[in-house]
Amino acid sequence: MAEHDEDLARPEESLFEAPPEGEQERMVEAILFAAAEPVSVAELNARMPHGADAATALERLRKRYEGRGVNVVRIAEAWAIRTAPDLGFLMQKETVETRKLSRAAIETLAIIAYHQPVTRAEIEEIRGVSVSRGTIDQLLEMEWIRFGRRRMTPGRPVTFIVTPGFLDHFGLESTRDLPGLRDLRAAGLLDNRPPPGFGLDEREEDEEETPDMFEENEAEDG
Amino acid sequence: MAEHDEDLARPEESLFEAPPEGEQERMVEAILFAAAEPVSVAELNARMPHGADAATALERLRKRYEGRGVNVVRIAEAWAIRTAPDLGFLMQKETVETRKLSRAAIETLAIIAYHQPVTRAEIEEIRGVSVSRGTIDQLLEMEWIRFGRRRMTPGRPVTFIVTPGFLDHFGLESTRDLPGLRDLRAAGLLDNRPPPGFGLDEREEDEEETPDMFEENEAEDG
Amino acid sequence: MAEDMVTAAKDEAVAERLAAEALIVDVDGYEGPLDLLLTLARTQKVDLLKISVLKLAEQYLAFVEHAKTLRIELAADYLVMAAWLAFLKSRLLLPPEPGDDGPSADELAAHLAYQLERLQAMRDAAAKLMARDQRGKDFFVRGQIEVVERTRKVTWTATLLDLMQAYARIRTRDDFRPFVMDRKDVFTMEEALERLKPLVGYAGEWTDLMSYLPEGWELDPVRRRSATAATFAASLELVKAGKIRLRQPETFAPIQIRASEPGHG
Repeated sequence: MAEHDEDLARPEESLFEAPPEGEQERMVEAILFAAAEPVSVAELNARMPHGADAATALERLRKRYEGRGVNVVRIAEAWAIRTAPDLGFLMQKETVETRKLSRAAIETLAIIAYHQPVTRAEIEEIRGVSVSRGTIDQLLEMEWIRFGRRRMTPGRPVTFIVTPGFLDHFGLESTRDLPGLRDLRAAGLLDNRPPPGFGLDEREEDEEETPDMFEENEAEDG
Repeated sequence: MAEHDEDLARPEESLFEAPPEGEQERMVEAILFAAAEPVSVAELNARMPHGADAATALERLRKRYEGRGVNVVRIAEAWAIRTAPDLGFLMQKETVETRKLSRAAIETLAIIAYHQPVTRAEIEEIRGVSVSRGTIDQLLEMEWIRFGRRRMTPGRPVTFIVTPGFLDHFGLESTRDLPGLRDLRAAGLLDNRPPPGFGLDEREEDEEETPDMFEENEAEDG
Repeated sequence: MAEDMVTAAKDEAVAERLAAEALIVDVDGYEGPLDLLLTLARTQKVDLLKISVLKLAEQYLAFVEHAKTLRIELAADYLVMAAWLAFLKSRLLLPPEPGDDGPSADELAAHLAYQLERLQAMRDAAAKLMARDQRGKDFFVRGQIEVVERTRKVTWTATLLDLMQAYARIRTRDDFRPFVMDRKDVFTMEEALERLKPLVGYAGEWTDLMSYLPEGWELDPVRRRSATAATFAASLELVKAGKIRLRQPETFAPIQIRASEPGHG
């Protein structure tokens, strides 16, 4: 850090003085960090202020990162910051592949969240199509839904409810915080006007603990 | 790095000794560098070997990067590495053209940030104009705002709050760091002050269930 | 010196007039009456807390008047605000009526001033917020997220927005389906004709049209209405075809039919 041999920036070469070495090093550091691809010395020079010497700054930066958690490494003719090879085991989590849930799964999940506890037959009634086994299994496996109490109706069907893991993922404190149809409409998420009588926001109605009130809510579609 | 008071890792507590502090710092460094999004202390601890203390390592790392080209910054409950703001000029190449926000959207965003949790009606009262459907939708889509808890007032309106993504975008540690927040609060400009003649401030009643105590506040300009 | 002042005064008058005209021309640019009031308030060049609400009310009413003379359509909420300000103005000018227990004019004025100050404060806050260093513009995230191909685990994700939109989609799907009448309670004219044709041949005497309604349909009001209309329409068809005759002794009296040639099937 102490070497101040800065007569490199001779006045006849540049109207602007080159930034001090420490600054140049910061610049290389920021550029390498933000770049999506390794950056060549020529490109570094082109991006840094006039008179800067990227090669020198790069060499200083490389030394600075020796033995650190990330290193400055050369890849072909260009440079990049990379995790130290011995710490690769920490990166396992980065390899997790995230995919969007299928439409069937998200719809099923939405119905469970809004109508829980809800049976499979009820989900199918609301969606208007049958729910594949895989969809429910997937949601169970993700631990976003679980089995609730059995419904006290013939056949005693199992019900589904959402889990704390679900609430956590969607940043909800409880399913009561889910916006109702009216809120969705107000937020512009629903484009159509409902027919008269449809506009009731059923979320308002199920404030009380009404475990098996499901049937009423659906009547409006009939 | 020199403090070796590591009788913390007593053999009866853990079969594996916690890595030395310098190593822990390297690990945190590697994890934060690799991730684009903020990482929470809990997640760091989960990914680091048993017995490691991510919070302490983080603090050391943060100090180490002070004044460098990249900095360790805190965003809500999580941490990330970001380029130093004064070097933004080098980064034109990386700049992503963000969608231009309308004046209405910017004002709505500010009102949500400063008044959160805030209902749509309150936003409209402050702006003196109704909030267009697209505005809230756009902010939700950008993941700068999300639904908060419902207000315990008649109609149980949903509220809006800002997200960690919002904090990250504007380089804020928490909403407490919003510019001018303290002055605004001191000046009473963040109070929910009802128009004269409407008596009670509905927020006071929040917790209690007050079913149909009074009509909406919006009647004021009638 | 004196001349300068005269010129300055003249300039000011011109500037004021231009400003007023600019306001009018720009009426579409306002985000509602409160925004307009705030702009007007700024022309008073005082702290918003010291604003003269009376003067502001007058400015606003003058603005609305002026817009009218220019035949500019103002949105309803501007006119509502004008009405309210006219009311406030009269309350501010007149002594309070005894026994008037509503909020005082001063309280109303103070609240308006507060609303303006609050709106201004939020605008300033928004400006300060947008002036901050922003991600992707002033500071940057890691450009190269490291992926170490080691464990490959698929996690599924969805946002709250996805969830809500999915729900909204399901709950409103029926609204989008092509309009189809629910036919359960509808008796069509064709059906009525089918029913009536074989029966009227035996109607040698005048009989009440209502006696031809299909069984069971007269009980439910909705079905009764549909069946009545269909049967009546069918009877008109049969009249047109010369099969039956139709009469109604007086207004609202029962409608009666009989075969035009008794005995003819």
